[in-house]
Amino acid sequence: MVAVTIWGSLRRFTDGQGQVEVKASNFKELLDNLSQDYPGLKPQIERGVSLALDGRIYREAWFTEIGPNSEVVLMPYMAGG
Amino acid sequence: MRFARPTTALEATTMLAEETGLTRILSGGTDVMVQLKAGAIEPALIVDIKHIPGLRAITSEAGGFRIGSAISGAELGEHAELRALWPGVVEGCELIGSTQIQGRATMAGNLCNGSPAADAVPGLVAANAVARIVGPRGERDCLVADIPASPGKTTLAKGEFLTSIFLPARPPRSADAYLRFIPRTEMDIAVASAAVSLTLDATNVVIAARVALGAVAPTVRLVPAAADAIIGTKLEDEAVAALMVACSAACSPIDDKRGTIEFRTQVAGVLAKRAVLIAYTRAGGKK
Amino acid sequence: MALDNSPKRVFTVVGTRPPRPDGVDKVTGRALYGADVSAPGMLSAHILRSPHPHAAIVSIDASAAEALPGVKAVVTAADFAPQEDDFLRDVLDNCMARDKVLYDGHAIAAVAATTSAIAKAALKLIKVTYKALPHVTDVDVALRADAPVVQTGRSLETVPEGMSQNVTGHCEFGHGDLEAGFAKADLVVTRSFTTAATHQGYIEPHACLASMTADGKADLWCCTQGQYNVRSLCAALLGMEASQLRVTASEIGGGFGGKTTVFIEPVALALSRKTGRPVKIVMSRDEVFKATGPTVSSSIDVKIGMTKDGRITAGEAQLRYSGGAFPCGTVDMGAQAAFAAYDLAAVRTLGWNVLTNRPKEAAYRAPGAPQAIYAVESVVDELCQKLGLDPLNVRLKNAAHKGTKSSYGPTFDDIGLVATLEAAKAHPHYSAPLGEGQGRGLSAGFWFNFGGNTCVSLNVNTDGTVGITEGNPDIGGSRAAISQMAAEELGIPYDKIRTIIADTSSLGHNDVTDGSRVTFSVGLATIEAARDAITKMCHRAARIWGIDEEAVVWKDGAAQPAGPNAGKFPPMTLADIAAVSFNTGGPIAGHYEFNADGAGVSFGVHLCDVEVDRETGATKVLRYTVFQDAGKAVHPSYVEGQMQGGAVQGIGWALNEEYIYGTDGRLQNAGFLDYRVPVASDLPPIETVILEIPNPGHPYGVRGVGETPIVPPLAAVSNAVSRAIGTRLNSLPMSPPRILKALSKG
Amino acid sequence: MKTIHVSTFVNGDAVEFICAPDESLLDVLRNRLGLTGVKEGCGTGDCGACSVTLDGRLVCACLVLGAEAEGAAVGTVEGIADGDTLHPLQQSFIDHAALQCGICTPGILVAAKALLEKNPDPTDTEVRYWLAGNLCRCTGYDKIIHAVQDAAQKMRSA
Repeated sequence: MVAVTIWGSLRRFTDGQGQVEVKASNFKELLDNLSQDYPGLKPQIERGVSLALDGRIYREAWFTEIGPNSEVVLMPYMAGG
Repeated sequence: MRFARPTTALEATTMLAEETGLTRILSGGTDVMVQLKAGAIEPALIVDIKHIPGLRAITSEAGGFRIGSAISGAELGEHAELRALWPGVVEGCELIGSTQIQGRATMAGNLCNGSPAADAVPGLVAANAVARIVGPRGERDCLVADIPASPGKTTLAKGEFLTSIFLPARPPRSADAYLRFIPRTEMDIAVASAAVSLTLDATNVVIAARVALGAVAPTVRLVPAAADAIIGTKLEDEAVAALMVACSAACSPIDDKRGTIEFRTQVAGVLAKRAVLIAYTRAGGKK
Repeated sequence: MALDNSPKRVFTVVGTRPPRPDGVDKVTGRALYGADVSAPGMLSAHILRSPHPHAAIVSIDASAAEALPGVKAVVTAADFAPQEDDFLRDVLDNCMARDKVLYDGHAIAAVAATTSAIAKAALKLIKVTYKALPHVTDVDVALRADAPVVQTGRSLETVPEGMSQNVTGHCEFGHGDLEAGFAKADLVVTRSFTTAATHQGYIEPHACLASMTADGKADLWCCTQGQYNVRSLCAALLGMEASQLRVTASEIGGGFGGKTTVFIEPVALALSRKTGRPVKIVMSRDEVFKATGPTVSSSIDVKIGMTKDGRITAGEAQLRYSGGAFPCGTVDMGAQAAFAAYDLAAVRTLGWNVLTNRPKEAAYRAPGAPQAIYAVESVVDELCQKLGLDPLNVRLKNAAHKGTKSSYGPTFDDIGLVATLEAAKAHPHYSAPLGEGQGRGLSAGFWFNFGGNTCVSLNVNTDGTVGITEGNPDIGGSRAAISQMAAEELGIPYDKIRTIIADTSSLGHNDVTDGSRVTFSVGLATIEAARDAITKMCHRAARIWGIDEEAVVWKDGAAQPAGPNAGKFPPMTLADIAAVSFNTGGPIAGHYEFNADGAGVSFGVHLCDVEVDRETGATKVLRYTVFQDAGKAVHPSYVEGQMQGGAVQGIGWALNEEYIYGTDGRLQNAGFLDYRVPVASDLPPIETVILEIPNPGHPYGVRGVGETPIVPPLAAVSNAVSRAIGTRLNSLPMSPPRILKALSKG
Repeated sequence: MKTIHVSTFVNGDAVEFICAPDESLLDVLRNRLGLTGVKEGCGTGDCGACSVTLDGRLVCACLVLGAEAEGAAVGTVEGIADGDTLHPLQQSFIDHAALQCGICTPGILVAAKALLEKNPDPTDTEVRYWLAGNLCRCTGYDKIIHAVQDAAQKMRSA
């Protein structure tokens, strides 16, 4: 299980929790299991999310490995100028 | 659209008078070309007057200068004697647009474009300059101040155009100055402007003055009350304050994307104050 | 890929300032930009645009236009493929209005004709019947329950019930106990701010040339920050397969984020499809302002608490952004970036995206961050003033650093903020005396930086030179930086390398040139492609020498035996190996493709001195210094250029640039005369100080540098002006009438 | 609209073209003579990207009619280099990284050359005001000013 920090406006889809535990060893599993455990998150996940893993931001890479002690933060999918 | 390049004033005025559609004079083209590009005008005839003899000359006349209507701002600025006699008029023309615009824009064009914010015009009005106009009925002279009618409109009749502007001779200890306010340092249209022309006596007292404001009314405005406020003074603080009040009182501007009524009214007074101090110094005045 | 720091890397080419490969083309007028190409039989097209800010399209009758001699085709929204996906439908609706026009300048039809003049004349013959609808252009007005609704049914599930339908998105970030934080403060300041929408202001208007043949194959030439993105958007909008559309990016005359989407490209393709002839569209400047992306306009509330000794105890911000008539996620980035420079125990930001009848926002350099950070840095400065504290010391005291839990969630790795602040503090600018009527402002700034999908090919030519093919348009010297990194890695001179930009059919996908990603991501891929080629060259040398591949190393631009045991052979240079490549296995090439991560966030600090004319409200910027962490500056001149250019765009935003809408909902200043970007005479020299705190996510330590510099100027200038005049302005731009008004209220 | 026949000189060479009476010199140079180094940024004289010289005067080609070029001498960026030898200003712009995207560069080079012919030793302020009509959105102007001054210095000592 990894502890995933989600941003505030998604808390209404996680029973008010700012951090949720999901089973995941990589980014793909994280997204799949988050969508399954918290269906309210699915629209946002489909629109796009980024993953900050130990402070480093990943935007798409499914197979990014997540260790059990990694700091995992979900962020909106972002783009620059 | 037709393009014509007459070589005499008569030829030009005749074709302008005979054309039933919209006509435009092309000299520097810096306003006409913009209007064409924007589709704001669709003239039937454009007349390039630059090849009419005399229109591209600055000549001495009766102690003053006659400036051909196709003389560009850059050419005006390069004329040292003219600059010495009417520095404020020249600096007004030189403030129009960029170096590139200066290579083309003319004082006469700036006047005939009819903008209340035209940089060349307050200086000309303060100088009491006279425009020479040619038309189907011959030549006539007209005060520059009487040419703008309303934004974008002039009092010129069909077929008429300017061939020159005359800046008169000056008594000793005379000078002028022009200042405008723009948000940047260059490339903007004046939000408010002020020109002052004055003459001093040997004791540094202002004995004659004319003050004109731009961009604060539908046309450039001569403000006699502002001149009266400084005539007979050595620009003491109260006199300058009275000039500022008179200038602000003469303003009836609009609110638009370039400035507010409040801003224009206030800044017109400030610019008049600063311009009068410059003109005073240029005239050799010492307070 | 991690930083190569053992042994400490000594660079020979990276960090130098060679001439850019496209320099001669660009100083001689030879470089071809978007509007510079033409094709035999080409038609010219122009676009009819709505004069209404909001109206239903009742009917469009183009019969008279079609009948005009020389007119070859007219297209409307009906000529495009219907889109299911919200994102693509918005792109299409923005290119060509469907049922409603949503802003002044919204495209409604297009005409292709034998000449530009005929096409323009034909536009006037198209009869459009509109039913005018109430409009709203102000973000705060659009939030009200009784505001005209721009689009219905666009609110995401994140938006709480009961808000105006114009609210399409909502976000919240932060951590900690705000109430407890504010309770610990000696002073809490709450302020509201607004910022105007500004335009990227690239000097080159959008332009493209499309050519589609009867068999459905098409070529598109256009100025864009991303040819692959143009391909996918256009293919979707036209109902084409990507393989049938080849997009070539011309030289690009500035983008700053504004050329990351499509406007005219699908229209030119649709006209070409309909006419069977090449079609060129070049936007006028007026169209660029009216119908391409400006930034969001914003309205922001900030509350910050501080102790007497300068510790920030809590920070909160509410951000209301409008990206025009379509939903956008820019406020998410603003809300995440707002407090990023601070190490805070309690922080919360709320963001709201709001629809207005304005053009669809496009990215502009660090999108969303300048507005939010302006508001936060203004309040921090006011707190410093009120508590009598040095603003730089306060920032140092609260600065985010390695190990800080950022305001947007993740914990920071190595970041250069403290070093950047210290550099600013030590710089003579910070302690230089100020004159009467002058003020000094300071602001920190932040941007995330991104990596993204990247693909690079590197070909070793038989004469010992190297060609690199990459897929991101060179917007400010990236060909030079890419060539430098390849030269560094291969150990050959910079001038032996030529880097070109591929069309979409010549190389795999590359993300748009955005997010300050190119020097980082394309550089990384280039280094890896070079390493791939090196492996192959070492292999060839091993075969020639008859030794094991492992016994060969690449050093000083040549394959060499790894040690005395490997055998004694004179080194084979890249040229030596290339010369015999046909005999040793054929051409030698390296390639790399990946989705780059680890871009490394970026911080900058700006110092600004101004003088304000108290009688006219005019502000003169007297001195300006930019401090920024570049990780490793590959070509320092172009890094400085990014810092200077971004700073000046920010100065323009702070002082004069703004979209001005009339009560009629129409844009009043769609030109460079009244949309006032800074001119040369407005500015002092922009001094730069580059810091190099290596990014752990790049072998050379490179960080993106392009976007961060536009973030700090808004507050740096505003803080300077506020200190100069002794009263605070909370609205941008600080145009002279606004400053004079603030002074009169003083 | 009846077209007009115009005989002119462009970068020293005699050139003839026909144009519509309302066609700008900019459109003529770009579309009829293939001189696409002259850029259009605004078409209203506000950006300077189309700077050319007309009988030695610096002007915006977008504010000149093609028909006005009759008998005149037009100078564009394409005529600045001497064969394959770059003008000192061109070399200086490359050396000082005074361009990023490069779209304003042709106009700025033409304008800067006109400045140095008139004033070989300008102050920084004079350079900035002379170039105020040439917008650059990439560089913040700093490196442009350095490049012009360095070229000026080299030209003075040449």
